[in-house]
Parts: sequence; structure tokens; C-alpha cells
Amino acid sequence: MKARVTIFYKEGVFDPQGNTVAESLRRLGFKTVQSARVGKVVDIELDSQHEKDTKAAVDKMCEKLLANPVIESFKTEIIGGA
Amino acid sequence: MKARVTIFYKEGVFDPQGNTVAESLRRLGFKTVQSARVGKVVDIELDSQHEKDTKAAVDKMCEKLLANPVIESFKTEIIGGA
Amino acid sequence: MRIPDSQPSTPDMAKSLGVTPDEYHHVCKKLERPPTFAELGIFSAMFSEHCSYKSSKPLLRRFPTTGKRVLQGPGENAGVLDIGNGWAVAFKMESHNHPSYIEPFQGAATGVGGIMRDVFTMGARPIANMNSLCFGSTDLEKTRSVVKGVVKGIGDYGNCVGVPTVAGQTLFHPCYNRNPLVNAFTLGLLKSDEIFRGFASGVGNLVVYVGSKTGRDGVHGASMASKEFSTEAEPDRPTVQVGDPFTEKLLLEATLEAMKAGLIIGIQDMGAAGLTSSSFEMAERAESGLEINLDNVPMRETGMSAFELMLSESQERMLLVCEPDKLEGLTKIFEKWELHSNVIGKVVEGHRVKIEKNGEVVVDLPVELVTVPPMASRPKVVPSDLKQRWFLDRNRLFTSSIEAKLDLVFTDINFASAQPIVHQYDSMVGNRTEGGTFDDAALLRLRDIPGSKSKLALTVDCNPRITWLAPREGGRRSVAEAAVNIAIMGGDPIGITDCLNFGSPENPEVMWQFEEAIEGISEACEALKIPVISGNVSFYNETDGVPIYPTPMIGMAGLVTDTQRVPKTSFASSEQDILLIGPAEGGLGGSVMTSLFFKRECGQPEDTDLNLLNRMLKFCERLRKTKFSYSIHDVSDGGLATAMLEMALHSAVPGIGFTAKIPQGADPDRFLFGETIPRVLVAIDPGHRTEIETLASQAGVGFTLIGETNESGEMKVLQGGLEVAKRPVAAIRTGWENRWKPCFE
Amino acid sequence: MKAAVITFPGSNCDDDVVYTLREFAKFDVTTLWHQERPALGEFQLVVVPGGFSYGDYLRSGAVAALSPVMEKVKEYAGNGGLVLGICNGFQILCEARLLPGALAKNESSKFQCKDVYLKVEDTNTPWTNQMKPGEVVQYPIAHGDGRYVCEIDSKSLADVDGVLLTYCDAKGKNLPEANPNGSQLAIAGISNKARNVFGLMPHPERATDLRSQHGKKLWNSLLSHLNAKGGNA
Ligand SMILES: Nc1ncnc2c1ncn2[C@@H]1O[C@H](COP(=O)(O)OP(=O)(O)O)[C@@H](O)[C@H]1O
Ligand SMILES: [Mg+2]
Repeated sequence: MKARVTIFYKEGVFDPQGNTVAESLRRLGFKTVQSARVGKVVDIELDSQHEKDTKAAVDKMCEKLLANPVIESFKTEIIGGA
Repeated sequence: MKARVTIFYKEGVFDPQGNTVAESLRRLGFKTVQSARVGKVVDIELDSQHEKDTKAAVDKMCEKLLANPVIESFKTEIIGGA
Repeated sequence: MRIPDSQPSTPDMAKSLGVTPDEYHHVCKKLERPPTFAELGIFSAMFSEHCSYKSSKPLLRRFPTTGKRVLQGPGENAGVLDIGNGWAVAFKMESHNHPSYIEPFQGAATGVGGIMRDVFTMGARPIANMNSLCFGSTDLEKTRSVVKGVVKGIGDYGNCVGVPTVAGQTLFHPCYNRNPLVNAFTLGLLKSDEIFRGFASGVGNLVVYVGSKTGRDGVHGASMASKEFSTEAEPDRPTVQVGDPFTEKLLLEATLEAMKAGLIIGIQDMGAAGLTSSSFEMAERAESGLEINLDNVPMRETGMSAFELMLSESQERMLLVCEPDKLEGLTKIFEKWELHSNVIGKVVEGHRVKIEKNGEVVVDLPVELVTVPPMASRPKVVPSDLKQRWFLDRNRLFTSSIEAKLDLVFTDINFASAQPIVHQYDSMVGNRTEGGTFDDAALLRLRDIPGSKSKLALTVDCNPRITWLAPREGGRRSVAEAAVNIAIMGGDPIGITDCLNFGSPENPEVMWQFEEAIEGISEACEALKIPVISGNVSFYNETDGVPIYPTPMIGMAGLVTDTQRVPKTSFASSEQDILLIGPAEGGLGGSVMTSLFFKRECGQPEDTDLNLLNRMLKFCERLRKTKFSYSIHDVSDGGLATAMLEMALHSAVPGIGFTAKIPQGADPDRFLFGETIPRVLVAIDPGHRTEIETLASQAGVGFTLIGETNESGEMKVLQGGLEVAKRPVAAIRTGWENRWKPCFE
Repeated sequence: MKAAVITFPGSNCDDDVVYTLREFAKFDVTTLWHQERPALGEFQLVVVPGGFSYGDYLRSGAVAALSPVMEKVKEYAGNGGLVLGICNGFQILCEARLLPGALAKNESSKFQCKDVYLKVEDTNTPWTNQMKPGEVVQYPIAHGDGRYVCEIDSKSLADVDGVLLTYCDAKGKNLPEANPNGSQLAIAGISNKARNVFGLMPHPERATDLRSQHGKKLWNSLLSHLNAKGGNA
């Protein structure tokens, strides 16, 4: 099974990278760009069958390692079957 | 409109972070983890209406700045309405 | 539900913001009204321990702070020392302990950012960073992730801004399990007549905000740093900020450019308690008044209240004062560096700060009421179990072999190569770093000063084990050890900064430790005739009521003027004599060996002989003026055994080995493992031995021939001609090189 | 001899290079701000220095490669002008397509600062003519994204044009443990077809009058190349 975790800084936490990206895009002529946020995405290949259990395990992984809940929020989803 | 760009190292380009994440997860007891890949995700808020035009613009942004075709591959999608 | 900025506050609000009933009463009486909610926010930040020094200020007066080199002592963003030729150095050290536990990477990174701003605010270009780190037991998962994050945070920030991290100290002890220490030091270089200060002077001058926009992040950071941790603390909103080293670099260049162009009157970074502390402190120093309109503050989020704007700790922001006709030039420079700037107020008559938002005055306070908080009275008491701590069971020590004790010391977590940390730091950017990053002190050439051959030597040191057993000696010894390290690298100490990390000041035993440590630091500085020019106090380093070991970190600068050589601190070849300069034996109280043997720190540390220290510095000075080459290293943690082995482990000579002979009549434990300072090892070709011995005699320090180097690949200890211990260097090296690696996997 | 050193927001080795070019190579050095679009014809050398342009945000060198001054640098390189990119400068030159390949995250995913050994692979260039084929020099590295990735899946150095320096051990062997970042084929520095554009991750300017002093060989190569051309590049 394949899971995807998407991690961003929480709303309200300053994202200097996103800031720089948005400014650069505008400088390049993409004037419609309002703002940008840069996050991390982690795709995990798991040897498991049950979608629900897998999602629960991946949520645990986020709490334990992949994200710091103090400043980051994350989303997990299953994106591929066994 | 809100667009999301997901960027990974191309197949064949070693992904050290993905490797480390997979190892750390296994060490933490998540034995079912086979492998992991770590990429970047950029969410862009745009002042635009047309989904198709917006997607085309974001694809251009990727070519011009957001991804380096020598080592990276990317995917763009529209994830939020105007 | 949100409280309006201008609403009068209540005692309950004060309590929930950490303002004590006495403090609140004092404020109401002076104001003849309750402060508004926004004003209360200001008091809560400025009366916090972190900003007010309410427990420590009277005790800090003990420090010697004057001297012929002192151009700026404590009281400014950083202290400044004259180094001759019209040039000066500004330096300071600061803690970022609590944030680094909650979010190790960002906590440590923003710590480095903050201290660099303190230094370039003075008009100095930062040229060197140091860091001193204390972590808990590496058996804990949490410790390993903290180590990894902290080191990466320090590295990423300094590397990106382009300031080399040239030295540091790393220590592991369970007392830091839930409260790691992250102390960051920055030194900058400036012309001695171009010092800038945090003065908001000149009625009619403009108050300008520059740097990142203000968000809600870190609202309450300053008060967080002044509260003990409890295990269940789960902050409901981010109290840790994200650092932006890129903006810091722009701010650094723009600020120095504007200073050079003569466009700035006074300047201060927005550190702890952000806009609040910078505005009130600048007005205080200049004895001026300010009017500020918060609507002009660049904001990252919508709907921010005055309370939030005044307390936000968004990073990479500065407040400065300029003359109105200089504004255009100033704005141009900031625009060039792609920075936001905005006029947010002006300097006015009187001595009050008045703050407006949405056309309403929400703060109107006399400056002194905010900057001169009521001092807290803190009782002190000698720890009741001190005498027990001092008991050291010599009889039990005798039952164990020398080999067993060597193994204890050589497998200690603190006996390790710092390479996994050091290689993550750019130690060379700036093109000034000489010598290795593993030497006793860092050496920097000053290529900026035309014609000057002077160099700077820098080190940070502290011995918390000793300080816990005998805080006065701990303070003394930290300074003494730093001085020896500087002298070894060819320098004369010129001044120190400190970072005093302690438990809760509400604990009388902690206050006793604090006062004693300050006394010890002061005695050592007086003996060395060097000043304390800046520093920082971090209290409340404890978890669930158990204080950390008192950790008064010392950052010392030295000046190298009389030599161009970069001394070697490792063995340069085989067949050299090894001389121990100083006493043949050292004290075992609080030593690494006895702490490991008894599984707790014990024994009464012996006092550092400060006269002997001065004579040792004299010896080092004479030694560096000789013509022949030598290797030199000081004896500290782990004693002579460790010091000799380190000289072998850092050596590039293949198969290097050595013997150590226990002198006749000497106590083997005290000889091999004693940690009294100063003791120094010198390795030289046998032909030069008598010259060294003569130098030592002339300087009035003892010496003993204790062994020689060889190519055996082994460490051998001899007593009365018999071999009493033998260990292969290669096997020890493997453990030593790999010990900290698991923290970085 | 005139050299231009470009400063981008976030460059931090610009001053180090200026110092070295002035003190050691006696260049008349001008610094250029990235927003400028100056005529570069008067310079015999343009240096894109190390640092963290735009904080290395998004991808090292990516944003800086789009700066106005880079249009001029491309023009200058197209006319055969000498362009040197060090560390972040190398990354910028790759991102600007002035050099082939790309620089990915170090294999260790960590920043690495230490001295490394480099083997000289080609001496017939403006940058290496005072070095010997196979010679080993020692420069420091200091980077997090220094893993060179070729555009083609090359199995040997013979397939790749323009490689001037590779990571090696003290004896000149390209051992995996001597490759500090996992660069493909141990490539540490590469030039374009015409050899007038050169990028490398290690820092010769930090090894000129400090450390190994082997950086001198690079500057001497440059000077002898320029002198041979009579100073008009
Ligand atoms: N332990 C100390 N020793 C000497 N000076 C100190 C000490 N603690 C604080 N100071 C001085 O008090 C002033 C205020 O310190 P601090 O609040 O840490 O500065 P900042 O506001 O820049 O963070 C500084 O000038 C600092 O040098
Ligand atoms: Mg300050």
C-alpha cells in the first residue's frame, strides 16, 4: 500500500520559503500569484493490506517523526493499493 | 484559485532523505515500511478564474522556476476554486 | 473571546499573564489607574524574569566590568573591547534553551539569529559564532532528536548567513533530560569609534521598523522562557518562531550599509518581547519619549491587536531611529536589500511611550515604570545535602584496577569526537579561520585590519559537575579553563561574556548556587584582570521541580599579538618527550572518573589556584616565543589520561602510541584522573626538554617528565617500571569517533 | 587585469573571493549587484561566488539564476568570457544552464564542511594549466547540496565532457569513501565545452593563503592563461 503525507507549517506560522517563492514568481511575471506555501511531501510504501490500519499507522508516524505538531500540521492519505 | 505542485527527485536519482525517513521509521518500530520518498509541495494562491489557464500558468512556473528537469519531476493540480 | 486593547485590566488578567499581585499593585498605584489590557501585556513581558532580571540584577553587579579595553560594558546589546589599531570586537552570548526543547531545529536556529542581531546592532560585522550545548542522556529517543535538530538548526542558520561557527562545547548529562541548554555566542568586528547603541534620541526624529512582517508568532515567548516546564505542557498555539536566515543576512548587510552612510542615530533588534522591549529600552537609554502608531507596522496576518503587535516575537526585525532628512536614503538602502521598512513613530518630549492603534491611544506609560520593575527578593540557602555530596569513598576506589578506570573514562558518552557536529557547521566562511576546528580554542586572523598581524582566540567553557558540587569553584574553574585554552593557542585573555543557566530563582538553593558562581567567576576575572562585558541569565531550567546542574557558561576572547605560529594540539611525531607542566596530581572531587565510578557526582572539588593560573599563562607566553616546534594540550575533563589520549587520537602520525609513567610517590588516581586546573601537557623533541624545563622553572610552575610518544599504537601506563595498564589506541579511536553518530541517524 | 564578482541577496563568500583575487592574484576587482545589467566586456573574469543566494529556498541557485545580471553573464560567456562559479555559484551556473547537470542534496542529507582531496582530470584549460594531470590538490568544501548529477546516465568519466576535478583520497584514488556527497562519477568541478565556464563545489579561495594553499594553482592557471592572451580576453 502507498501512503502520502503532506506537511505544512500551521496557519499563522511564518513560511519564509513560501514567501520567497511567491515573490520570485511575481518577479518572473506571474502577477496573479497572491501567496505561496512550501511544504514537504512524503510517499511511503508499506507492506500492508488494510487501508484503515495503514492510515492509522501513518498518522502515528507523523506524530512520532515526520511532523512537529508545535509548528506543523499534516494530512495523510492512501494513494495506492496493496 | 489554489494550485498545488508536487515535486520529487526523478526515478533513478537517489533520494537520501527518503532513505533516512524509511530507516528511521523502521527503527521506530514501523516494520511494514518498505521505502519512502521525500519531495516538496508548493501551494500557490492565484488571483484567477479559469481552471485551464491557471493550470497552464502553473505548469509554466514549474518549467521556469519550481522544478529542475535534470533531477526532478513534478505534477500540478488545481485544489481550490476562485 | 477577545479583550479590547483599551479595556482596563483586572487583577485576574494580571495573574493569568504572570504579573504578580505585588507587581500589579505597584503599577496601579504609580499609574493611579489600572493599566489597559495592552499595557498589561507590556508589563507581563517586561516584568518577566527574562527581560527584567528581577532576581539577578543586584547579584550581577559583583562582576568586574571595567578595564582599559572596555568601550562598552554590560547594558547594551553586546559588550565592546578595544583590540588596538583603531579596531574593536563586540561579543555576547545568549541562551535559547526552552524553545530548543519544544522545536529543536527552529529553537536553536532563532537563538543564533538573535545573538547575531545583538552584535550587528552595535555596528559590528559578525565574524565568528560559537555554541555551547548541554543535552540529556542519549539513551532517550527525545534527546537524540533534540541533538539532531539543534545541531542542524545552528548549522543551517549560521551557514546561511555566512558567519563561521568556529568553536563550542557539547556535554551530555541526565540533568538536562527535559531541559537541554543551547547557548549561542557571536563576535563581531568594528572600528572603535563607530559603535552604535540603542538610543532613541533627538526630538522629532523618526522611529523606523525594518525587516520581516509581524505575525502572531511567539506572543508570550519571553514569559515562556521564564516558566518551568511541566511534562504535560502542550502549547495551544505556536510559541516557537521560524527563523529566516536569508532575511537576517539582508538585514545585516542593509544595517551595516546604512550605518556606514551615517543614516542611523540609534538601533536595537526586536528580540525577546519584540517591539515592547526595543521601544521602551531605546527610550530609556536616551531618556526620551516615543509616539508610535501601530497601524503602520507591516503585518503578516489580519486583525492583529495592539497587545499582539507589541508582544509578537516574529524574527528578523529591527527598530531604529533616524533624522527625518535621512529617511529617503535609508529607505533606498532597505529597498535595495529587498526589505520592508516603515516609519511607525517619532521621538517626542517627555519620558513616556504613547501607542496608538485605529486612532485610539491604547498605551500611555512612563518609560521607567516599565523598564525599572520592582526587584524580587529571593532568599538563598546552602543545599542541606552539600556535605553528603562531598563524601568520596577513596577505599572503594582502591578496589578497582587502573585499567577498569581507564575503560570507564574512555567509554564515557562525553569522551567522543565532535566531528559529527562540527562538520555540519561551516567553520571557514569569511576566510579568517586558522588552525583546526578541534583545537583548544579557535584562531581567527583579522584580515580586515590593514597591516595588523593580530589574531583572535575564542573558546567557551563550563564544568557543571564541579559547579553542582561547589558553585564558586565551578565559576572560577570555567574561567580558568577558558584562559588556559586561550593561552595554549597563543593568546592573552581580554574579556568574557557569560550565560548563566540555572534552575528556578524561587528555589533558595538555586539562588545560593547563582550567587556563589558569580563570586567564583568574578574572582577569576579579577585575578586575570579581565572584564565581564556582556552576558545573559537563564533561570527556570528545570522540569517537574528538579533543577539542572548550575551551568555558568563562559565565552572568552583572547588576543594573539606576539606570534604567528598556529600551535599543534596533537602529537606531531613519535619519540618525543611528554612533559606535564603544573602539579603532578589533580583533585578527584567531581572528576569524570569518580562520577562514573560512583554513578553520581561526588567529592569536594579542590580550589583553583589563581596565582598558579597566572604563572601558567606566563609559561605559555614564554613557550610560544621559542623557536622550536611543540605540541600542547590542557588537562581538563577526564584528567591526564584523557588529555594524552586526545593528543594521540587527533594525531596524523600512523601508529602513534605513548607511555605514561606514574611519578614516584604520586597517587595513581590523582595523577591520571585528577582534574585540577591548570595542568598542561607539552610534547617536544628530547633535545629541547631542558629548555622547556627552564621556562617552567622561571615561570614558577612545576613540571614532570611523564612519558614519551612511540609507534606502538598503544597507550601504556607504567608504575615503578612495571606496566600497569595497556590499551590499543585504534580500538579506543573507533569508539570515540562513533559515539555521537547515533544521534544523527 | 579586471575581475567582477557578483553579489546576490544571500551571497556570503563574495568578500572572500574579492579579498583573494585582490591580495593574491592582484586583480582589479569590481563587485556587481544582481539587479544590475552592466556591460561585462571590460572584465577578464566574472566570478559567481558561494553562499546561500535567496536562502537556498526552493532549490539552491534556482532563484538567483533568474536574476537580471545573469542575462549579461550568459551573453559574456557566449562571447568566450571566463566565468567561475564556486559552490553556490556552481549551483547557479547549472541552474542557469551555463553548465550541464545539476546539484542535488548530499547523499548524507547533511551539510558537510571539511577539507577534501581533488584529482586534476584535465590540465588543458584556463583553470588548471598550472596543475599536472592526476595531481592531487586539497580544498575545503562547505555545502549541503553538492551531489553532482549528470544529464546523461554516464558510466565513466570518458563519457562526460569537461570534468576538471574529481573527489579522491590522498593518493588520487576515486574511492567511494573519498566522495563527500555522492556525486556521480565523483565529479567535483566541471566546465562547458568551450572550457570558458567552470563550476566547482570546493572553495579554492579558502585554500589560497590559509590551509593547503593549493588554491594558488587555480589562480596561477588563470593568470597565465590571461597573460598568454595579452590581457584581452
Ligand atoms: N550574566 C550577565 N553578565 C553580564 N551582563 C549581563 C548578564 N546578564 C545580562 N547582562 C547584560 O544585561 C543586558 C540585558 O541583557 P539581555 O536581556 O540578555 O539583552 P537583550 O535584551 O539584548 O536580549 C545586556 O547588556 C547584557 O549584556
Ligand atoms: Mg538585544
